[in-house]
Amino acid sequence: MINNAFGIIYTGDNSLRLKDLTYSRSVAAVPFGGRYRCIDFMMSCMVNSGLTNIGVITQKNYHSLMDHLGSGKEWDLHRKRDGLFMLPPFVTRDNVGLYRGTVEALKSVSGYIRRSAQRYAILAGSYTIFNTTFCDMLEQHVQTGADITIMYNEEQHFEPEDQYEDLRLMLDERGRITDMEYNPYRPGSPYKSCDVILMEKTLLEYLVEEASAHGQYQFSQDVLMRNVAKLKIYGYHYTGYVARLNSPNSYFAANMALLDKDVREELFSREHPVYTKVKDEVPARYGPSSVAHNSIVADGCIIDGEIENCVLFRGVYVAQGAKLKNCIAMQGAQIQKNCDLSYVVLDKSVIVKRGRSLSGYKSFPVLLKKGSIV
Amino acid sequence: MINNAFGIIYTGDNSLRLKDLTYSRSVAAVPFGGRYRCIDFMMSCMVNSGLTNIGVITQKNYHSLMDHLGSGKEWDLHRKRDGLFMLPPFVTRDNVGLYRGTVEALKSVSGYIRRSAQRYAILAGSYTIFNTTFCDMLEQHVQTGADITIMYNEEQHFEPEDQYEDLRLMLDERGRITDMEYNPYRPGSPYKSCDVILMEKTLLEYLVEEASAHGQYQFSQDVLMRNVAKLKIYGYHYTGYVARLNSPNSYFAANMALLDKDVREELFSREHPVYTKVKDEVPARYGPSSVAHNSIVADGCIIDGEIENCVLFRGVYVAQGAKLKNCIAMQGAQIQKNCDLSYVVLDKSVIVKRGRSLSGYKSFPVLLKKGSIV
Amino acid sequence: MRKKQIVAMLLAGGQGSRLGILTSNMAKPAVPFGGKYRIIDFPLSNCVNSDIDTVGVLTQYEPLELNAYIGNGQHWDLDRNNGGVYVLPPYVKGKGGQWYSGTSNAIFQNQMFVDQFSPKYVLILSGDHIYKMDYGRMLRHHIKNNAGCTIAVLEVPLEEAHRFGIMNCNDEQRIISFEEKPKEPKSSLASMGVYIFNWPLLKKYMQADEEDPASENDFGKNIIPSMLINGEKLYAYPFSGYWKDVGTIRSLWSANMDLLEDPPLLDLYDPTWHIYSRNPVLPPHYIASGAKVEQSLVTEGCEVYGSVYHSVLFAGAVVEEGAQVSDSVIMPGAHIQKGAKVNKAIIDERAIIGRNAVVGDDLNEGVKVDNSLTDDITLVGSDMSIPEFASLPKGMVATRETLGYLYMKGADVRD
Amino acid sequence: MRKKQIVAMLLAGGQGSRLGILTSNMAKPAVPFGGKYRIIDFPLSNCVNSDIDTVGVLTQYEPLELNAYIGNGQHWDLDRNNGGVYVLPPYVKGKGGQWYSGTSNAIFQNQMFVDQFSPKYVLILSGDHIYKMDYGRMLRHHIKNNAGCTIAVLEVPLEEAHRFGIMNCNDEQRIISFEEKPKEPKSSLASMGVYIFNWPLLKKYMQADEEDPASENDFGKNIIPSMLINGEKLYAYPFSGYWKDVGTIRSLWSANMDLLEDPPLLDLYDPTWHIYSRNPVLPPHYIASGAKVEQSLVTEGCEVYGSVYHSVLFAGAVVEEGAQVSDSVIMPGAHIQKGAKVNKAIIDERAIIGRNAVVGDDLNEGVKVDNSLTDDITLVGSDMSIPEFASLPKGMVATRETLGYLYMKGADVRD
Repeated sequence: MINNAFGIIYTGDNSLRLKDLTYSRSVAAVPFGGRYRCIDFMMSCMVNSGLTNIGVITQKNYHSLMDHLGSGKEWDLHRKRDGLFMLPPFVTRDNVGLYRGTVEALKSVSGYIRRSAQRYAILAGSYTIFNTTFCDMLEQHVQTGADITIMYNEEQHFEPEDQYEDLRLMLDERGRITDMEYNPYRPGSPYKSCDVILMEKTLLEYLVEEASAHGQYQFSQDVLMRNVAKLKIYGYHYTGYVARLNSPNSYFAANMALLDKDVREELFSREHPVYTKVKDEVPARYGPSSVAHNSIVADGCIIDGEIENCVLFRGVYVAQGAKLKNCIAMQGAQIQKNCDLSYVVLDKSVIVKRGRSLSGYKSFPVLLKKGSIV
Repeated sequence: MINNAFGIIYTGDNSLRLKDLTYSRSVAAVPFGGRYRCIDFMMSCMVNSGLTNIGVITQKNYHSLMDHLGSGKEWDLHRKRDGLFMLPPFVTRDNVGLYRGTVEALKSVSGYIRRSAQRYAILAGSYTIFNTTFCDMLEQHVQTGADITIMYNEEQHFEPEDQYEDLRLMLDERGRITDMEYNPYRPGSPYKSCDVILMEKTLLEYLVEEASAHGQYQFSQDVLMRNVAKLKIYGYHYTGYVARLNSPNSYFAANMALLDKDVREELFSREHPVYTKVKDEVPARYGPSSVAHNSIVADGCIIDGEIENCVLFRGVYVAQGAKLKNCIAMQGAQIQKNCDLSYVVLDKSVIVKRGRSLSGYKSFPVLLKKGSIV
Repeated sequence: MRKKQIVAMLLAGGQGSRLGILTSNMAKPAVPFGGKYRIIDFPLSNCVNSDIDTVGVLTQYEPLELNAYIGNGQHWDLDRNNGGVYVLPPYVKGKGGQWYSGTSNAIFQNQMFVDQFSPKYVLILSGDHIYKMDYGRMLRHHIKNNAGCTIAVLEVPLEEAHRFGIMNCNDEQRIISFEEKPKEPKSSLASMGVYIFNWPLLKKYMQADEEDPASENDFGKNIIPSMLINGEKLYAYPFSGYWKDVGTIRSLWSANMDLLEDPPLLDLYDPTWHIYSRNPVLPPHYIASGAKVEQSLVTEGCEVYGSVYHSVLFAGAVVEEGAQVSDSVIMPGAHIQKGAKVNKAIIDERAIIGRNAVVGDDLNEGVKVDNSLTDDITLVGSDMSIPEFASLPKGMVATRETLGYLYMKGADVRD
Repeated sequence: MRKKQIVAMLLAGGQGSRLGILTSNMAKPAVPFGGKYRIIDFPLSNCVNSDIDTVGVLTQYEPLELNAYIGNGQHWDLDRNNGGVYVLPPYVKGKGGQWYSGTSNAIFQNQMFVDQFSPKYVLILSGDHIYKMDYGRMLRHHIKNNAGCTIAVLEVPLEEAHRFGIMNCNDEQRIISFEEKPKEPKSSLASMGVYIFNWPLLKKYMQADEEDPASENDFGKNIIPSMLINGEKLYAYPFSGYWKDVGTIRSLWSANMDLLEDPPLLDLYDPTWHIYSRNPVLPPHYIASGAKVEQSLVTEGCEVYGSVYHSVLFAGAVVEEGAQVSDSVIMPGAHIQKGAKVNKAIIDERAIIGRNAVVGDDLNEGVKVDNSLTDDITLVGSDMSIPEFASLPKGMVATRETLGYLYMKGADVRD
């Protein structure tokens, strides 16, 4: 357990990438895996590592996120001493509340960083999903005497259209990073940053001051890449499962990957529970003629029809005669009698009326916007 | 105790009236009375009336407010069922988060209103300060069979420069409102709305729909005044102490009024405690040579110098030899040795360096902006 | 402490011996029910939903389990600044302290707790009933009647009336007489074990009752009758919804099955009447490709590869490929291995049913089963491990001991 | 329950008879201290600030007061999802239950509570000391030494050593011998009553100790000595900050006065080491035009119209016009009426000192005062009302009874 680090989660605004899923919410607040929001994974990793001081940097559209995290109760972070800190942009009459980059965001929360009593800072994004603790990473950081340690995983597969904040690392045989590429046209390395960066708090403060004094706002390019020679930056190789929610396609694929037992076991490890907001839903109810295959179903669902290869969030209703295949249905979606849906993503509270058929492709799932009635 | 009403507090944006006090906070979050924020009074009135479901409508600059109210713990409103609901504007890529008027704000939270299970709604603003319960008002509302009841008090004194949301009521002998004036040039009545309006939830929903369908956004003018003949609108006469924070002058005067025992007893009645965020401060400490007269002092202060007719918020430090007369010093203000201040309002964390003298007038107190160093 | 209008006292009771091995390690109110609840969630949620925010839970049994389950009360919204939920075991005082000798003695011993809140009324509840009830309405009824005590009553079939406290009322619902478990019931109005008393009045009667050495210090047997004798105003409050005493294996099983009716006999979906519970931190459940699930409740952390018919699966239950579960209640963390068959059974927490074992099998010759507690329902105890190919006959209670008996019978255990 | 590395057990003790009437209605840890705290706030805040989030509070006394004060623990940040603070009175079990017979018996009786969290270490604390200490550092010391038990020690003046448990250590701070309240102390290293034990080891020794009928079941008298005899590794952990046992009237008074030193002997302003407490909901205090306040602590809800010198005023205390308070501790809600004089006194909660009365007056002839508990400090009990013009001599303990004695002496009460 780590007791000398605090966490900062940046819920940046890559909202355009996920299209209508992020019309009124940040990526961090996008529903994932039947009962979670993306940020639950990073929050749980940190809490399971022993961190009790976590700051969440938000952009202007942070209402869903605030609603979801609340006082941090579910993560045991409702504390007077440390705990969960929502760090919204400093909105004044003159400032609309959007950051130009992570450095600016970090600069704006320098008060929070200064007040944090822990020695190390763990900086993380919110669009990368995995389940681990950072204990080994910190140990390696101390052992190697690194200034900065970046968590990475190996990914051979490359889809240019999913490329977003793609930081590639070149490492020497001892794990030290010798070079980096940001969103390279043709990646020169399979080692991709997992968007978790560890360093001493004082170094973080210095680097942020330094960069913002020079009008530099991008953490990857302006802070990490510029300092690759000057500072000892090491990679920490994470070998577990990693999903990145960069595009509607990767969002769809990452949810569907949960139907794989190995992925499920990695992400929902009993050792490292994933905490999320509790809704006090009733257990899911299967009707007398229901058919369910290869699906993930959350509490509060009522399944009277057929589902196959689906991820159903809390409180989804599948009426008799309705068929869902390869679909993701978010909280409170209603699929009425005799509908036939395939490769559809239903956002929260979508209603599909009696007998409608909708069908997308694996590579192009249909996305129904929050609250829409079809 | 009322168990069939919910409350909505509108933390509107009359920020320009209070000048630098509201540069980065709404009026509701302005510090008042040594350890409170304005909204504490309305929140406490509602909670002491028995309400357990309170929605706070915020505008874009709601960070201080959120920070202050937190999960509602101090008001015992951290509940799964009902409780405190922060209702920020629906910020999307296309919407910056400012309302054109109360009606628009109410319209935007119609989901919250619909879900509230209670029969009556109590609508309130946040710049009016008093301490009471709404039990008698509801009783009168039921007894008179009114559609709407507006709380008012009598005020003979009129300062045109303090005029803001000044709704004057003309009443018949039975208390029914026959006419209203909004910000009149010469008020025709001493009866001034206290910005607390009671009606059935269904009527509220109807009136909000109706007004917004016609593109009308002002609650006082477009909803109340237009319906004065059609609906039975009654006044409820509140005879207790009322302060309105309309201008820097009225803010200064309302704080100073607390030095009056009667005002203190009305606002800090033991029967109706005023709840606020707890800071776990140390008791105030008076040094060996301190002199204190006619002042209100919060915990965490250290008084080594002299104070007279002052309101000191939590954690203010008055060094030896410093003299404060007719001053308001907010949380964490530091007045160093041998300063001499008179008619000064020090916002949070202001530092006045050794030996400085500053002096305003009763009608024009000097305002030192949050964090400034003089 | 701020004054409260009403304080609830929940008699969580003792080990509940009629539930047999299900309560060998936990107090009755902590027994799982309905897929993700525990019995005590129902009275606690009723309190919260009725705007009663101060609850004392009186337990005879070691208080740790309940303390651990209830925690600071946040799961039921009972982590209040003033009030909230408190577990109250009998504590040692003066010369040694004593067990609660009866229901009213339990309240008597905790008078100081109630007095802290100086309530006008006190609500007495039992910890082994499943129902949804608005105690607020009952309180208004009590106040309107200007009653000294109000007892919630339910119409029961006359042939079952002998199991309950039975009331006779006049036309205004005022109680004329009350008999605890009468042999020849005169009416079918049964007490639900839910009482509202005027607190000062109750204190008076409890005091007098404590001074009577012959008394059993029981509400039904002593307090209520003596109030009636003294001409106090006692009223009945008729209740008509779903109500089930889950104090026996059979009733616990059938109350679970009631949830599978269409529509369910007890509506858990009412958004104005949430049933709160301590939620396990588990992912959504997974239904595999070859699985069949019909007319069942399945909750978080379950994995179903086999078939589940007309059953209730609790958090983290696993049904492997080829396994068949029907008409059963599978408690948290229980594991039904490949090819096993479970029929009309209650499988307690973390029990493992080995491959191809049969639970609820027809009775083989030569095997005697004590089914006095279970009827034809088979019960497998918590943390039990039923071996591969074992056959547990209908009505059996499988514990380490009884299983030993079957082993000794040799061939009867394995097909 | 998730595993915890360490669980704290706070011995909140009994009535604390050395504090006399101050504890006649409340357990010692609930006695007010320092203007807005209660004694128990210090060990609880130390726990939280040391990242220990699981605390059992063992009380011999009726648990209601402590339960009501501690509530769900939120004021100390101890309303944790897993862990938190629990009040543990001795509860009835098996055949009747028993009082805690000694400090180690109290822990022994609550073994099950600790075992829930399967901790490696257990921290034992007392509930009547005022100090700020990082138990985390002590734990690291314990782990580094690979100790079985670590005892926090403090250098005391040799002439006072006989009041403490005294240790002899070797150069590595390993404890060679331990004597509880020795007549001829061999060192001046006193135990602070703060122990860290390896939990499995402690369980072993507690079990053995319970089986010894001659044992007093006390850590200092039995457990520690028998560990030493058996050659376990016991280490001392030297502490050097402010520490005060506030178990007597004199020490309670002087610990309050210590806060008025410049700089205060105990720093309450450290932002990394907040002392948490249940905050009263009261407005800021008011100092009137004619008032004088020097070298004093004044907190929320106070009103000062008179003079206050070198004193501590608790929440809601009122000093009227012309009244003079000096070198005194005025507990919550106490009221000093016009012209009254209070000198070197402790005025307990809600007591009223009538107009022109004098508390802490010089002794009149013919009046005998039992000052065995108080020295020359005058003590006025809670809710007492001292009549106008009364004169309470130095060292008196004013209760209804002692005041009656003064009344009988006639003229001695009124000047």
